[in-house]
Amino acid sequence: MYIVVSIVILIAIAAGLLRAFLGPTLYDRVLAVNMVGTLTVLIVAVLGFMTERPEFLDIALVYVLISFVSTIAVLRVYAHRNTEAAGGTTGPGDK
Amino acid sequence: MSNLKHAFNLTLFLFAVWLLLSGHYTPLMLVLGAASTLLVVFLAIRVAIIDREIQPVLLKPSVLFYWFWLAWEIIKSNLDVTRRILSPGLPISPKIFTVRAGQKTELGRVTYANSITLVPGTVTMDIDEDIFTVHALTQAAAADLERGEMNRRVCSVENVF
Amino acid sequence: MGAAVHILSWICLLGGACFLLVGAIGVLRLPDFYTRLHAVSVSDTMGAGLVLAGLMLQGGLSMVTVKLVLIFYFMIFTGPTATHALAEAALQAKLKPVVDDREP
Amino acid sequence: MEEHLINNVLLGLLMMTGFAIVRMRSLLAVTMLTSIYSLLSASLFVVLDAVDVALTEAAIGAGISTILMLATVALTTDEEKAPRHKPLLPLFVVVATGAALIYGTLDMPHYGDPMAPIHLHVAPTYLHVTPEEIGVPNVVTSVLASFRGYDTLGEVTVIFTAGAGVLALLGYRTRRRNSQNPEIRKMVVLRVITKLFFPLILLFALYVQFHGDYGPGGGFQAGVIFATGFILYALAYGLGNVQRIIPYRTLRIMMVAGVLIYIGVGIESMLLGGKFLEYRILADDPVTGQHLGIMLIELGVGITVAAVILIIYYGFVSRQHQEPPEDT
Repeated sequence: MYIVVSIVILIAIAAGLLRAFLGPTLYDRVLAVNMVGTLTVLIVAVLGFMTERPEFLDIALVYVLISFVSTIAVLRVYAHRNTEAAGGTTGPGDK
Repeated sequence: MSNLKHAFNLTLFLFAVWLLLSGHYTPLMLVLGAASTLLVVFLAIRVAIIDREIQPVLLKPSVLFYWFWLAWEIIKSNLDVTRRILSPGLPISPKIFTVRAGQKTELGRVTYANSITLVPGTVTMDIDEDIFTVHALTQAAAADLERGEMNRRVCSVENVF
Repeated sequence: MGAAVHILSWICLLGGACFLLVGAIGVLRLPDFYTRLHAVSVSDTMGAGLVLAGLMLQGGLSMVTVKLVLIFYFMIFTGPTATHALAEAALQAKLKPVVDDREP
Repeated sequence: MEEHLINNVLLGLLMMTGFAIVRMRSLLAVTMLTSIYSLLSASLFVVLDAVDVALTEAAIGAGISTILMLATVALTTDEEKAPRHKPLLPLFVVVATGAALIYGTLDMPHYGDPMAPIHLHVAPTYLHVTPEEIGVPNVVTSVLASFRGYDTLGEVTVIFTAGAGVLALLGYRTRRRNSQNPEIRKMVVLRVITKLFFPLILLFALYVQFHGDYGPGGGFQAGVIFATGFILYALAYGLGNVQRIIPYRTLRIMMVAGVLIYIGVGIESMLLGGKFLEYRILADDPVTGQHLGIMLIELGVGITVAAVILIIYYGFVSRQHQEPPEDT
């Protein structure tokens, strides 16, 4: 049964990946990375149970913290040149 | 004086977290845990973030009650957003509006802002003192927030902090 | 204990998986960045919450559950903070949202 | 069976990400995708049971290297230059090399084959000897810190050299306190949440540091997580405020101290009549000695790694939002 949940999470990761490919703005990509981060935490936890080694949860804990910090870092590092990052793209987000 | 109390509370809280995480209760590990806790508290004092905002306030009854209320709100709006995402016509009506936050402290405002964001359907986009700019997925979600029940509840919980 | 908890945990896990899927569909389907934030919200709250709850039921009263609770606690605080920071950054970058002006 | 399925799906996703990285011209987008790539490969390591590697990949690949790559891109440009020539020759080279490598794998033992040479040579000894002589449940830690202590000393020296190199190249400048920065004053949510999480991240780093004997973890990962805590603080309150707590001076001392602790343990064991890094001599009971030695060198590793990462971060970020240096 864990396998079903893992596969669903993988499908969701694929969707996030697609969003990261498509963009169209930097923010969509950061959103996608953030989402994939959360999903990775979940898949690590589920896989830990599936392979009966729940000590994997330490890794999941590290992920939560790290992916949060890197999301914030992306936004802060680019705070000063935001206009370029959002502009110049065409997509549904800009209409 | 009260700073000392906060530092003491933080020490207790961190050591409890260590004990929960560790699972190895040999004398060596306990000593290392105590040393780690003290080091972290020392660093926290150095960065001067020891104040009442750092208090682990989760377990007081009224705060707990707020969490349950919030959880129920989250479940309701999750079902609503899910329905809208899945229906073929994509019945959404995005809206941007402002709400006024009645909280006095920063922690109170952050609790309110994060509660708004946690509930699917509304996201806090900008905070300017007590004016929040909020993006809502639907007019209904916006109207729900504008009724101000969440604001009132956070305000009443705020006094406990 | 036993069978009932087991079934309940599977209900949680599968329900969580459904909400994760909904979030994924939403991220692909919704028209602009700001609306997609709400889809991520769905998978971050209900999706992650239910999956973790299901695992907690499997773990019982143990170390594992403590760690799952910590993960959940971290997620509840970091999730909205990241989402808010993202929305704020996009707003300051003057990324135009799709707004529906019709009255409800 | 189930694990194979998940492996293959993950490999497929990794390949998709790889192609997308090659196709994209925006370096920002590429950075985002490499972060996803790291997350995916860390999941793959989890499926392969390589817990310690997964933890490292999570902390370094998805966290620190994303942050440092962003800092680099921020110092240069956002767009990759269009190639000046047709990519036919490079494509040929890559395809030929790839084909050769795949041809090479045909002779390799199958994944998980117990008769593969790698499982017959030293690995069984490590597995057998670890419980009796070292008494550490996590074999990875005993291999890393004890059996291959020299190797790890080399790695720490490499990290130390990297820190020294960044110091030499970028130099350092201390920021004045910039708490008045209006942009920083605005981010209420981030500041309050950072206040809540900063102590927890540091405590968690120390937990990873000291539980490396029992589960995934150890000095490398702990150092990175520790540094991440300070980076989060810098992001929320400005670099100047962090430099007030851990100035360059302290970091330089920490960077050297870590390596010295490591070497010092080695020399101490020589003074006591053993070989360099022969831990069992450190205490009356050999197992206790091993334990003590591993703990100390892991501590040294953690201190150096944390210091070097913060030095690199300071070096990159203090160059941003600032006038170009005098020499331009």
